[in-house]
Amino acid sequence: MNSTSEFVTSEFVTGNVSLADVLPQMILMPLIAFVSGLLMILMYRKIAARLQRRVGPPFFQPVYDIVKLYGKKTQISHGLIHDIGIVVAVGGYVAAVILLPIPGMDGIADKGGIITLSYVLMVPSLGLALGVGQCANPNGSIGISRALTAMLAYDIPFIIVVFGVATHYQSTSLVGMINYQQTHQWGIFEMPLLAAAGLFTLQGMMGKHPFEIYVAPAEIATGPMVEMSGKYMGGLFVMQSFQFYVASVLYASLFLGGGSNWFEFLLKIFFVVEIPIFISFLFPRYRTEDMVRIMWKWPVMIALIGIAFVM
Amino acid sequence: MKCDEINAWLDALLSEINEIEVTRKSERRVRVDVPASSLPALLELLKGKASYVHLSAISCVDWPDDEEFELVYHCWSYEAKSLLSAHTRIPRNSSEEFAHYVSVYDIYKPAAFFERDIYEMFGVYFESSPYMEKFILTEWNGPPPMRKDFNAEAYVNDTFSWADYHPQWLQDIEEEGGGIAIRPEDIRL
Amino acid sequence: MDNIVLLVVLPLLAAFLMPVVARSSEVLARTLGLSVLFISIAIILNVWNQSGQIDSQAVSIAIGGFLPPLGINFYVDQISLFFALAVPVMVLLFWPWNRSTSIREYSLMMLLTASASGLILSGDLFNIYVFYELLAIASYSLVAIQGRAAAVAASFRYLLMGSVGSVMMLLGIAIIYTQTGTLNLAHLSLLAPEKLNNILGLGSFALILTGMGVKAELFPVNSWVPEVYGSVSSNLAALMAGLLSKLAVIVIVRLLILLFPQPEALQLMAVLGIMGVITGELVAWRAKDFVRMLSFSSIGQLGLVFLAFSIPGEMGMMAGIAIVLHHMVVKPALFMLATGWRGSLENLSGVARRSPFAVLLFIVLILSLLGIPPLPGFWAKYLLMVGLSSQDGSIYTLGMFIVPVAMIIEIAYLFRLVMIMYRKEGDEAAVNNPDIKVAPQSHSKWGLAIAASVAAMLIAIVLQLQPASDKLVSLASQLSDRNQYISTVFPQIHTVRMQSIK
Amino acid sequence: MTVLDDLLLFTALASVAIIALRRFASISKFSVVVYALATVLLIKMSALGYGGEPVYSSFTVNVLGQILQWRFDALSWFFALITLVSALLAAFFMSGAWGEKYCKEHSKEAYGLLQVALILNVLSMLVLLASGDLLSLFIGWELVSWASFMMMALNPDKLARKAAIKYIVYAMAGAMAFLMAIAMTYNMTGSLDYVQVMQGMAHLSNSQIALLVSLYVMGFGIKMGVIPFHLWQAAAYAETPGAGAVFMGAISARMGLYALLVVIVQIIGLTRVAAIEIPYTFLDMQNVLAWVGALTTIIPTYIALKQNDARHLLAWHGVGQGGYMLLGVMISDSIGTAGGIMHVFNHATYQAALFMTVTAVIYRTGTSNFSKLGGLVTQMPLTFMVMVVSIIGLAGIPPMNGFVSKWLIYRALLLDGQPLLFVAAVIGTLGTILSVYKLVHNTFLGQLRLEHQEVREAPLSMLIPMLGLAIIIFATGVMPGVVLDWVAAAQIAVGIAPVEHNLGGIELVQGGLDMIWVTGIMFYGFAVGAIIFYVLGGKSKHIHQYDNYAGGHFLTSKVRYHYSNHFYAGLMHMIGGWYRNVFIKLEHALVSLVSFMSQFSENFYRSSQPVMLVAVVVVLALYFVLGSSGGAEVSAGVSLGGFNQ
Amino acid sequence: MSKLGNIPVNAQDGKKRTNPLAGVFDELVQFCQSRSMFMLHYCTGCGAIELPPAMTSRFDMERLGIQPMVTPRQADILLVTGYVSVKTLKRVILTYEQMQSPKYVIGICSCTVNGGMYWQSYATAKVLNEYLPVDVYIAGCMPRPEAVIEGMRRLMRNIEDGKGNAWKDYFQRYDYYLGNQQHLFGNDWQTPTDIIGEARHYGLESEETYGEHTKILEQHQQPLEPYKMRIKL
Repeated sequence: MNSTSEFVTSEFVTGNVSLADVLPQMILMPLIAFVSGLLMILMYRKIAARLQRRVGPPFFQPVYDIVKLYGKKTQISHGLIHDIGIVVAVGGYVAAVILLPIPGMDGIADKGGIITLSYVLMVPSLGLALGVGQCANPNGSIGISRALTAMLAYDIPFIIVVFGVATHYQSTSLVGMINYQQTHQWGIFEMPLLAAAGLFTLQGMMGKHPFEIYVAPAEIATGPMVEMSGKYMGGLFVMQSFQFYVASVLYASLFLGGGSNWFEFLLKIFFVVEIPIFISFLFPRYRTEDMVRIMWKWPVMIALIGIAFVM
Repeated sequence: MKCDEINAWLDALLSEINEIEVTRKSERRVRVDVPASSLPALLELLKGKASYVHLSAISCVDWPDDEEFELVYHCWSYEAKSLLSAHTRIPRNSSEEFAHYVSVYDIYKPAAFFERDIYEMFGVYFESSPYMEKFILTEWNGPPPMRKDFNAEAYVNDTFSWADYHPQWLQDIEEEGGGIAIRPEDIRL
Repeated sequence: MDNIVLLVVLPLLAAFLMPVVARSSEVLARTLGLSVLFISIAIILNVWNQSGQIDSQAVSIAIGGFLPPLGINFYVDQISLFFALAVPVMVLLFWPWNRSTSIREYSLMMLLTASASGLILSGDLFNIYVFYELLAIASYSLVAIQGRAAAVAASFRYLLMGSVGSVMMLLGIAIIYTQTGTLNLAHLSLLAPEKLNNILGLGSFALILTGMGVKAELFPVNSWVPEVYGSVSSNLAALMAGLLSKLAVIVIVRLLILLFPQPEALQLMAVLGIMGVITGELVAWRAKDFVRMLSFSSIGQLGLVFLAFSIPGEMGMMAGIAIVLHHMVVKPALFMLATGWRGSLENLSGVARRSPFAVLLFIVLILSLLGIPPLPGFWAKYLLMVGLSSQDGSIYTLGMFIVPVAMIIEIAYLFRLVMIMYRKEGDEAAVNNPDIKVAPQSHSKWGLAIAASVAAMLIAIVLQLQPASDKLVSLASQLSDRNQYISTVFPQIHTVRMQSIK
Repeated sequence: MTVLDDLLLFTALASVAIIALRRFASISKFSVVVYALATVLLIKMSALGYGGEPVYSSFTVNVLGQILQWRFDALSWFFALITLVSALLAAFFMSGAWGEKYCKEHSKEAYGLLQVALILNVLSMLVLLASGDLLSLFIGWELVSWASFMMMALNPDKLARKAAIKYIVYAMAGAMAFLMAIAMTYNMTGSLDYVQVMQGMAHLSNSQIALLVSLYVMGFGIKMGVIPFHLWQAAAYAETPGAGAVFMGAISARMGLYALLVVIVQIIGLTRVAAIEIPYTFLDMQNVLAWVGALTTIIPTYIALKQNDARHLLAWHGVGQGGYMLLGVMISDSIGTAGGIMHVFNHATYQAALFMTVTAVIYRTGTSNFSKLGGLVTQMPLTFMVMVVSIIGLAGIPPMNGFVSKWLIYRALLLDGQPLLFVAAVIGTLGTILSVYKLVHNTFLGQLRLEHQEVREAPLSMLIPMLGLAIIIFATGVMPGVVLDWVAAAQIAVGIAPVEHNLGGIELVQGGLDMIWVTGIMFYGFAVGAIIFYVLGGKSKHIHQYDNYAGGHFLTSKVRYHYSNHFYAGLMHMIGGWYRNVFIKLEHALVSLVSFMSQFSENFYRSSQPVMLVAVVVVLALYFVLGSSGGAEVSAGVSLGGFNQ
Repeated sequence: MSKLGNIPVNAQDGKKRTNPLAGVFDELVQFCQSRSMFMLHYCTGCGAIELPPAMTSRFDMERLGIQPMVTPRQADILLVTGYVSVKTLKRVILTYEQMQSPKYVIGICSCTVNGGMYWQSYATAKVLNEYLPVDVYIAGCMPRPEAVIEGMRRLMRNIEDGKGNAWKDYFQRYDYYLGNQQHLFGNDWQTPTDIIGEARHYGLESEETYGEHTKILEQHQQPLEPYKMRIKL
């Protein structure tokens, strides 16, 4: 245990959070997340286009898409659960970003910690899964069954990484971890193996190539999204932007010391999200079982070795 | 057994049967003309004794002048590597709705597919074929369309309507700033 | 008190008189046996009432006034009195009421009664042998008299094993006699620490154990059991499994306590007991027939008894007595239930719908047999386990693991049977089974009544656990008290000895 | 007369009354009243739940030198509360329409027997929980086993009968291990009274403790269904008649945990357990037990994933969740044990609710087979809602109560520095998420079958307990402090430092949990999501399920457009080969061994030359005798040999 | 005889917006609609082969905000790329009906205009806009990717100008389209989509929505009422 003496405590932990403090953050944090997420999606599409020697979409393309989808005149619903699924999928991420500290705003990060966060992150998936289930489309169900399998695949290395990090900092509080890194050293330097494994799982978490078998447009008609039209699809686009944001901020908070100011913070999260994007367009798609196999082999191995160094 | 031996044997076999006419077009192509009544027997023989186990296709030719359909059974032997086409002619039965013939489904299972197709396209009803119902032309209610006496043009004119020809199309486009970069007469083929 | 001798004399007389009387009056002969039994019971109850002190102090009765060691004596303590009471009671309960029963069978039953009472009361090795032989002859004949071919064959096998056993026993007694020159138990007991505490003594114990073991369903000499029980009437099987085997056990235990102080003797018994438990239960697991299953289960239980008695100290004695008493009541009750349920187990498919009460009784009885708390069987098993675990020897440790395994096997086969009994109507297994030949019959009211009263007794004991356990403690302490035996038979020696110790 | 006397006496009398009245129609209402009154009596002892002094029964039995006594402490009270409330809800559940249907399908007698089985289960569990010494614990233990057996045996189907037999054999094995352990404890410590045993334990050597712990854990583990004794439980619970399964699934197997807490944690003490090193490994006994718990979470959960019947899936989860409890308890710090004990409560709530929903589905559709269900959400929305709430609890996702207990366990594992156990626990959770989605999808979501178009919502008598449980699941998820109060009291009762908690959860310097905030934020998020969805988006139209994308195919009622078969195909390609039925094969091997030995023994009894056998045995016995005497007095041996010839 | 460009769109949206901001908002939405078009290319014929070059690096449709989607639910444009046999037409119609409005149809290749080289075929539908409201035809056999993109841009301009309203015509003159469809497919023709119900739900119906053909439809139609989530105890 190399950091027992430097026991992470946070002044936020014991302090009581009052609603008045949190309220503006509750509005601002999702907004920031949404805007950054849109930019990340733009970046994703731009990088894709450039890698394929294309021009790529205009700057506001993600906005156009979302506005168009919400502006659809007709849209179909397969029932209440279909609607609620989308609400939960978006709402779960809204809740999750409030649990993620960003410069100057901690939200309620110290009320949950990283374990809670990783489980809150499952809420949108579950909500979406329920919604897709009611669409009564087997393509959707197959997609969800693959998505849940994918979650099983990448969550195991992810959770090992989380364990390693939490053990290293002797804390589950993200605020505490960030403070520690800012005063000492970034996690990526103290735990390079865990950081590498974390990057690997990040790839799976973002649900892009090469781990996007569960949307597989040509085979199962985009899986979970098969029956999504108009605002339903729009909700998923919003959710995707949150997804990018959460994954990158989480990684930045665990290994790159969060951000002491906004510039640094944004630089880090865009940098983090860039790596998986590049990787995703350089590789073809894995089948489900191959994804499980690769996720349970390499990142798990790396992370376990990493833990052995940390313990 | 070698190809030659099979061929020799086949020739010997066929020469013993009356009423058929064997034409060996090449080493691997045999044409057999057979009366409609003995075709199933021939196929049975071919499959059972002469290694022609694969029915590749059944084709149908309409001979309206002769008032006949010609059915061609293409049988393939993997051992002799040779294709035998058995030709037979059946009456066209123009006065009635269908022509009739027997199915060879019990000899070659794939025949069901071809027979169903021919039934739909030519209106030849195969007795005891398992699936004599609509196949590809699920929306079709007219006469069998591949018969030569079916006038497709008249049917189309009768059924569909046409869009107006728009003679000014090039001018319209040019008005909008477009046009033809290379005129048709400049195209070198 | 002295009229306790009548317990032996009266049935013996009746046994010989009955055929004679029957020539003049059959009715008289039939009632004669019964009345003798009633008289016996009355005598014992009378004795029990008169001498309340028997709980603490046993009594020795010299026959014909000749004092031991020269004369022969009856030794009456709680346990022997209890068994002496049990003999006529159980004979009465399992009396062959049938009108067609021949008078010879009654006569043999009386012989059985006499010899059984004698066996339990005798304070003399030779008498024990004599009564044992009588008992054996009575039971061979009773088995054979059942008439069926299978019974005759079984009886012959029984006879073979029994006679070999008798020879062994006689041999053992002869060795003892050559070593000590006496056959009085109390006297032997006095001499035993010097004269019998050697290899010859041990050898004689082994021989006597094998000999008596034939009756007590001891492991190697019990292969007659399933056939005999399977071929005789349930009544007789109940009597033999319930009573006779226990008598033999008690006699062995008494000899063990008085004559053979060697630990090897106990170990020998423990080994044979374990073998009995495990083989009995294992074979019962495969049994396809209800009575056979009960017979093998009985072998297993007797194995438990021997294992329990082989534990030195009072704990083992308590455990042994508890199991003996428990099995003595439960097994006959089960055999009574078996009257209606002969034949293949598949016969019993769905029997619970026809006779729910009998099946309920069956379940209560087997639950107690398995040792499910708070039924009495549990306490017996609990004592056994505590006793086993208190010993260091590897054989006891082995026993401690074998007993649970045996219980698990036992529960498997018994409840498999229960499930068969509760099978639904129209179950494919029941319909298409070729094994089913005979439909189960209904039980006799008498048999059901016995089973019901036994079940009621078990439950009553549960409700009166405290007094029951006290009684058990006193029984055990009296049975295991060598000095009391000696001092009862030879009051003067005891005092002398006590003085010398002081 | 203490309150405990009242409770036990009342329950006993009630059982007698229910047995007597079982054929009457009003029995169902009567039993509800009985459980309600019993619960009231229990609540009269509620001081126990907040650290009150144990309540003793004035009734004792002195048998064979043992004093059997009965008492309630905080732990017993906690378990008894779960028991009685589960029983109350189960009784309510079966009192109405379900009971009538059961009467119709089976018989009035069968329904009465179900009621009898339920009250006997409750009575025996109360007796078990009230036990004040090891012997009375054992008595209660066996009573519970047999009461459970009665409940299971009520289903006359072949599968159910088989499961029941299997159960009772396993239970007997457990009981026998327990009995052996008790016997040894008695001989080692000279008593069976908790306090005296506890004192006596201090003088025992590590190897003795190891033996005792192994035996006790085997005994209790069989009841809990921990690896490798997990085979009996799922089938047995799943095949129990609906309402019975509700009760059994909720609490029955937890009696094992209770006994384990009392004996291993309270009496022997985990520090003693941890002091036992397993040779040739780095593990100590406590680690081994924790690993048993972890494996129990994983293996049954993934077996559940493969089930194709809702009841079996749930029952396998019941086994798996037991592993969490064992794991939590075996972490041995205050947070971990709190998680383990709290999980008992949480598990009882959602497992009961889940079994109720599945029973309701069976009640309406007649099946729980996944390939015959689907799309019921429009027909049974409230049942669906209850199921969703419960599966969120089961999967351990906020804001339901299952999350809190699992969080405590994870947190303790983190603090304890047990990465592999932690990963094992998470693997279990992920497997749970996968299989609960399969459960909810294949019953309620997807395409509605033609034959289920007239299916209606579950009747009120079944809905009320379901909804009540859903509320409990949510409320205790948001305010875990309510339960943690009782848990802390129970921890004190077994001699562990109580967990420090507040209404919303745990406050820890190194990262705590406040469920009130977390839930608040989640609902805030949902509100934002709802605003985005309903306000910004336009009008939508609800369409028929056949208006669905099928690559241009025209869907009709003849086309089954639903995915429920081979659900996690991709995953199964990967891990399918790992299901090797090792334990089933092991079980079969054991049975074969017994069968072989049985045949072997049978040969002995079939021997046609018994006399020769006797002779041989006598010779062997004499050899034994001579051998054990050290070969002295050879001449005597020879002479005996001569006799024998 | 139908005439493209002559589609009589009778009514604009039912209600006129009075709020000037709302007008701005509508224009914003229209702008976004024109800049973000998800297309579903129904690869019926040879024209499909021209789309990959139009999408990939040579011509890059994505810079115009056009990207492919795989299900009709998500798509805005239905590309019919070639001849449509009668059997295929059924599926094309179903797919069109499953798309969500505003939705647009582009007929690519001459075959969709007037039968093209299959003009004589008994099994090919000739004029696509008799069965579906086509926004833009791109003639040619086959049209080059430039032409395809030009057609797309035309559609974008139309949408931006608020002229791309052919989808409303389908609701408003449903009877006409249905009549043509029934002429080909027979009187028992129906899709699982409930166009009339949709038109009612969104206020898109007009007098011509109903007619003799819809009456025939109602006679044959399976009920398309969705299962309502309801609590029936």
